[in-house]
This record gives sequence, C-alpha cells and structure tokens, in this order.
Amino acid sequence: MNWLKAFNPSDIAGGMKLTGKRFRQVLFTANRRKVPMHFVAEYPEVKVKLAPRYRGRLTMIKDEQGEIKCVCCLACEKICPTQVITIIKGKKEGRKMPFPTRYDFEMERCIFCEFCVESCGFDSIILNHQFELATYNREDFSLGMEGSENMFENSAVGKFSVAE
Amino acid sequence: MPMTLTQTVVMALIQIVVLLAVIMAVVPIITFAERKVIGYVQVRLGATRIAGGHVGITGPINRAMWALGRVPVFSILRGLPIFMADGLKLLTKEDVIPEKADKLVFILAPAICMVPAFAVFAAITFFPGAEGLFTFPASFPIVGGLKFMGFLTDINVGLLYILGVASVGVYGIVLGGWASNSKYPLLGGLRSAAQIVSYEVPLSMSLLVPVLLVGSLSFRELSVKLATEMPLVAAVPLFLGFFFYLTCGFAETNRVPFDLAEAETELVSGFHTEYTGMKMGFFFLAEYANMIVVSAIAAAFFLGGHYLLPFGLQSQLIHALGAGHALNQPSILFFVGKVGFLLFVFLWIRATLPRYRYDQLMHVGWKFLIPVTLVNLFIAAAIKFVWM
Amino acid sequence: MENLLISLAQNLFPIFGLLAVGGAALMVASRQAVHSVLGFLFAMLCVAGCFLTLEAEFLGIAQLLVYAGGIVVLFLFVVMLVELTKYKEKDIFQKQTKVALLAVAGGLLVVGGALRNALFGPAAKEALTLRPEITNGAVLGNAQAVSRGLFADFLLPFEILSIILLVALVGAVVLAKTERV
Amino acid sequence: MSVMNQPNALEHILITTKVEKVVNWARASSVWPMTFGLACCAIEMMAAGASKFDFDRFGAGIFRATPRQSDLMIVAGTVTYKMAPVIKKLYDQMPEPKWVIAMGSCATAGGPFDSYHTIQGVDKVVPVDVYIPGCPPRPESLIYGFLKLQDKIMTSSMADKYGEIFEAVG
Repeated sequence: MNWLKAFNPSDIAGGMKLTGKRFRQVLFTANRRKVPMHFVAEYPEVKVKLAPRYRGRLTMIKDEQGEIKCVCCLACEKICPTQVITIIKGKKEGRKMPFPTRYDFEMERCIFCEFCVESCGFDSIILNHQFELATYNREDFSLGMEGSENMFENSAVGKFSVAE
Repeated sequence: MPMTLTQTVVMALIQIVVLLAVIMAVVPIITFAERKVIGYVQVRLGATRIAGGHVGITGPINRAMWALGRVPVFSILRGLPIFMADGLKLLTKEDVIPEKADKLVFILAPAICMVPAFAVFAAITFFPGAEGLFTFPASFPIVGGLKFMGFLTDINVGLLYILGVASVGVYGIVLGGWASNSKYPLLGGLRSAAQIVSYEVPLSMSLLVPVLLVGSLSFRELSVKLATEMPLVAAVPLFLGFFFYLTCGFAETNRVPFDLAEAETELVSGFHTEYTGMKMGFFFLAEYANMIVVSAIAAAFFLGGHYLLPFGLQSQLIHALGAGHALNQPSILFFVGKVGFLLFVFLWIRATLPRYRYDQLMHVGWKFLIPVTLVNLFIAAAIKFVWM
Repeated sequence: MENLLISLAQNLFPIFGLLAVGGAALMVASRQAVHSVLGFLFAMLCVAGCFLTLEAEFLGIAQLLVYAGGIVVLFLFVVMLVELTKYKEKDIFQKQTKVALLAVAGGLLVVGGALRNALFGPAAKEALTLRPEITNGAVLGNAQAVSRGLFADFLLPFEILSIILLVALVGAVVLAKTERV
Repeated sequence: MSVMNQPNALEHILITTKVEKVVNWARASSVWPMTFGLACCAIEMMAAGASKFDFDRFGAGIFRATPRQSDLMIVAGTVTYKMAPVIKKLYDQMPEPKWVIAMGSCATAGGPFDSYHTIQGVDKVVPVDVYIPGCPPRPESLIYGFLKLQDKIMTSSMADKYGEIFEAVG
C-alpha cells in the first residue's frame, strides 16, 4: 500500500493551502513589494542593482587630463586566458609613455574573469557594470579603438568604449 | 408552442453557434489564466507584457506603475492580449507533417480529439429554466418569438451521452501518437489510452451516485432534483463522490498530476510531439474544452448547479426558508461561478502537485478508486433505500 | 425548405445505415490495420446513429460507450502493439482469402435466413413494429424500459450471460498467466 | 514577371503591411523557447525562467520540450562537435518562423575552448539572430537579448526572410 501514501489527502491539502496562500498574497496585495518572498526582478522598467564587484564590459580609464591611462605594458594581453586583447604599441605627440594606437577587445570570446584588471599596474582598465551587451551581429563585438567612431560613448551594444 | 422543423433546426443552429463562440472565447482565456494563476502561486507575475509594451503606448504607464511598485486591479489584465497572440502565432506557424507519418490519420487525429470535446456541450444544461434566457422579437426572421434556452438539447440519457461521446476523444490521442511514426508519441498515446480507459470506470461509478439518488439520466432533471430534493444524509455520498469524480476527471483530461500522456521528463511531449502549429492547438483546445466539461458536470451534479448550496444542501435551505425566498432562486451566475472555481482548482492543483508515476496512477485507479467508488455507490443505494 | 428537412429527417436511418456499411467496407478493404480500425469505429458510430434515429437513445449511447469507447480501443491497442509488417500482413491475409470467403458465405446464409424469417416470417409484424409502449412510453423513459427488461423480465438469462462473461474473463487471465510462466 | 523585377516589388505584392504588423506582433508576443541547455549557461536560462526573473512576463514562459512546437532556440552553452549535428537537426525540426539566440561566450564564439572539440560559435551550424556575451550572462542580459529579439521580430518583414526564395523563383 506504499503507493497510497502519494495520495494522502492531508498532504495534498497542505500543499494546496500553501500555494493558495501565495496566490492570495500576490493577488490581493496592492503593493507588490510588501508580499513576503516576492523577489521578482523588475528589470526592463527598474534598473538592476548590481553588486559593486560585478564584472561587465572592459573599459579604459582616462586620467584628469582626459588622457588614456594605458601605457601598453601588455600585461593584460599576456594574462588573458582567452586571448581577446590585442594591443598595438604606438607613440603620441606630447606623451612620454607609449600610447595604444590600437587596443582590440573581442568581447564575443571574453569570459569576464577580470584577470586583465588585476594584472594592470596602472589602473588603466576596469570591467564596468554594463551587462546589456546583446547584438544582432557578431562583428559588433570586436570593434577596436579604430573601428568605432563613437568609442567614447556608453553605447548599449558591444562597441569598445572608455569610461567616464 | 408549435414549431416547424425549419424553426427547430435554425434555432438549434443559432444556439450551437453561440455556444461554440462562447467556448472558443473562453478556452484561450483559460490558457491565459493558467499562466497568471501559476505565476501568482509561484510568487511571480506571469504574463504582464506584450511585445512593444515597454516602448509603445502603454510603455510610460507600465514603467510608472513598476516604479511605484503597485499593482492596480486592471494590471491583472495587462498581458491579456497574449492569448490572442498565442492563437494567431499558432495559426501562422509552418505546418509540418513528418515524411514517414501516416498522413491521413495524422491530419484526422486532432479533429477526432476536438469534435467530441465540443459535441459534449450539446447535452450540458447551463440554465434549466423552461422560460429560457431571452426571447427573440417577433419581427425576427424564421425564429421570431422563440425562446433562447439555457441548453442546447435535453435528451433523456444526457449523462450517458456525455460519457459516451467523451470516450471517443481518446482515439484522437491514440491515433495521433500512432500516426506520428515516432517512439515517444506512440508511448504517450498508449499511456494516455490506458489511463483514460481505466479511469472511465471509477468516473462512471462516482457519477452513478447522483443518478441513483435521482433515478434519471437527463442532465436537467438530475441537476435540479439533486439540488432541491435530497435528504440531508445524501450529502455524504455526494461529498465523497465529488472528490473521486474530480480525481478521475483530472486523469480523464490528462491534466497534472496525471499528465502522463505528455510527461515532458519522460516522453518529450507525449502524443503531440510531432504536431506543429494549429494541429497542436486543436489538441490544446480539446484538452481545455474537456476541462470545462468536467467542471460543468461536477458543478451541476455535486456542487448544486445553478442553486446556491452544494451537495444537495439546498433542499435543507428550501425547507428552512421556503421555496419563494431569494436565496432559493436558481441563477446562471451560480453555475458559471462554480464552473469557474473548478477551473481555477484545475490550475491550482497543477501549480501544486508533482506528476505521479505511472504505476502509482494505475494502482490508485484499479486498487483504490474502483473499490472505494463501489462502496460509495452502496452507501448511496442504502440512503436511497432507507431515506427516500 | 421545410419539406426538404422533413424528408431528410425521415431518411436519417438509411443514411446512417449506408454510412455504416461504407465504414465496414473500408474496414475490410484497407490494407493498413489501423485504417481498418478507423473504419470499424466509423461503422460503430453510424450504428449508434441508427439506434438514435429509431428513438432508442439508451441503446445508441450504450453502443457508443461500449463499442466505440471500449472495445475498439482494445482493438486499436492490439493492432498497434502487434505491429504487423506489410509482408506479414500480406501473408496472413492472402492465404486466408479462400477460407474467409467460405466463412462469409456460410455466415451470409445464416443471416439471410434469419432476415427472411424476420421480414417475411409469421412474427414479422410484431418484430418490425416499434412498440411505443416499451421503447418510448409516455411514462417510462428509454433507460427505464431497458433496465426493466434486463433486471425484471429477463433476469435469469442476464445473470447466466454475466456468468459466462465471468468465465471468459477468468479463462483469459489463466491463458495469459500460463504463457508467461 | 515584369512586376517582380521592379524594386521593392515583393513588399507590394506579397504583403499588406498592416496584416504583417499584426502577425509580427503576435509572433513577438508569444515566443515559446525550447527546453535546450548545453552547459552552465543553461543554469542562468533556468534562473531566467524561474520566480525571480520570470521569463513568463514577456509571454515566453512556455518552455516546450519538443522542437516542433517551439519558436526560439536558446543555445545556452558550449557547442561541441559531437553536439553540433544534434543542434542542426533540432533546428531543422523547428517549424518556420524560428529564431536562435546564442547565449554566452561559448555559443557566440567558442569562449575559452579554442580547441579541437568545440565549434567556434554556433553560427557555423545554425543562423543566429541575437548574440549575448557573458560567461555566463546574467538573466537580465538574457532578457535584454530577448527584448532585442522581440524588436527584431517586430520590425522584420516576410520579404526580408523569403525574398531570396521568391527572387529565385520569379
């Protein structure tokens, strides 16, 4: 008679009582945030609260003069486990340190491990809090500094940008 | 009044069209309600947003409401157009017929499933009054001056008709599973057929309790007399029979927790694995129409139909207050409300219980429900013998 | 319009009868076993329709419930589970044709004799009249008439029949058991 | 024939735009994804379907188990060479119109597995509509990608999708 245990009416009634309670709470409570155990993320309308250490898209940081801090030490390129960073060293007038003429970041392959940021000795890159990165084309992910015109904008898609 | 045959036929056609329209409108709304109810039970919101609802006309309202964190009453209906979207999408989907499938049977199966599910409604009495719901004005062509009744027809073996016609629906499932020429649909179809055939016995036996108590098979007579002419003790077998009937009804309609015909963890999607688009939609329609039928029968025979109190207790109220009292008047609203509540119970159970194993299902069907419904039938017979 | 409908209503019995014969023909003629079952189902539904046109609602619905709802499902089960391949089917059916023809001829003789007796025999008048006092009486409903016949007038044959069915049931169980052990 | 050769002839002949808008709206509002997880991204996909992120809000909560009834394949996880034919088969079994979301770095570009066993992006096997980077992406990222897909469906036209076929015929 073991099979009859699965049909114990009091068990079923207990379960239905619980689910009915939840249903009642959500249906009749005008302010949704007062419903216990109600954690619905209200994402598209309400902004997401991210943890401070959330790792989003790779971003370059500028100093007070508006100059890119990167000095092309290639530490990030070397440590990157998926090898998505490619830096081409170059010179810029009026700047002693090397300047990245090209800093390619193929986001399609990036696993957002933050090794590059940890390895950076000059605090010149961070992973920002941007997570809305979906695109229609794969090419949109791998735009370097040269490829994009609006690289200083905080664009929604995976183009490379420099933080504010 | 004397009615010609033409008038009879035209009147029946009008009633059929109205009934079909109502069912066709109600069934998609149930699918939407299913999403909402299950969502609320799982402490989430269910379908609230249609495509473009974030940026379109309703976008600012939506965003403001979310920012306030308040759910106004009409927000329950915010995702309502989704049921139309579902239907339209299914209609415009590509229609795939597998190459090795038996094409004739493959196309026929959803129709075989759906036609009985809708034909059953012919014998269901929604409102038993002889005065009808309204009367056509005399100027109306052909049917002028005739009454629009609350039922399509009232044959004297209405209950048997419902059971018989509903039992034909199982062919749609079995043949659909077989015609797909695929393993999982075949297994699902066989499971479903075995399940439905074995649960038909306790289902019929629990329905025999009201039949025995009243001594008639006509739907209208049954539902009226069950509510108004029962002794107090008759509530006992009716109460038990209601739960047995509901259990069997869940199994008959292939609903959770007895949805072994489409057990997703075992059989992909069961008998309609290979069906696409509106063919699959027909199976859906049939399932939900069957849900309405099961709820309507339960409401009419066990829950007092269009009277207020369930389980034959209305007769006590009539005894206490007199037949003329307002609480003793039948109303179609009571019936619709009861059917609606039972449909809600269907969804509620779906959101609560996990699926049973197949052996548990069969054990319960043959070793528990059949003997117990037999005992219940004996109780009813004893009551009929002693008290009535 | 009115006349058309009336004539249609009066001729429902032959219409259903012809459809039933068509279903039966489909059952015999089709090569695919499941199609045969479908034809059988159709024939059964049409026979139920015939009963309904004769105002024997209970019999019609019982036909629907028992044959269409129960027995044909079992047939379908067997056909689907046995899964005859086409060659096997051909083998069985082709070899049995002569025997089948003989059997059908014999059956036709018997049925024809019975029909001749019923149509032209001495009891024809009584058999062909729908007896309204039984089938569609003013007081008794259809189901009551049938149940009175089963449980009051012909109780002994009914019980004997049920015992025979029980014996058949037990026999089937015994046969199935021995096969497995 | 002559009409077909005119520019934009397809739009004029084939489609009344209002009907197309309604159909597109219906398709975008009821996208049924397929239960289809390959690796760790599937966990995030399940999270997106569960109580907190609630994919059902967008009308996409009905995860169908069979490809015959689903509109959207969320390729959530690493696509190995062994799995690729299966994905292709499942994609072919889905009825038109159908969409694919490549979720996560692995499905988008192979991710960290730049080696002999992993296909470098699922778009080598099936056409992808929306790419979502991340390892794995947050459920919100998936929802954002899904909203982008909805936008794509809403603005799509049948002429775009079937233009090649009709041009080949005409």
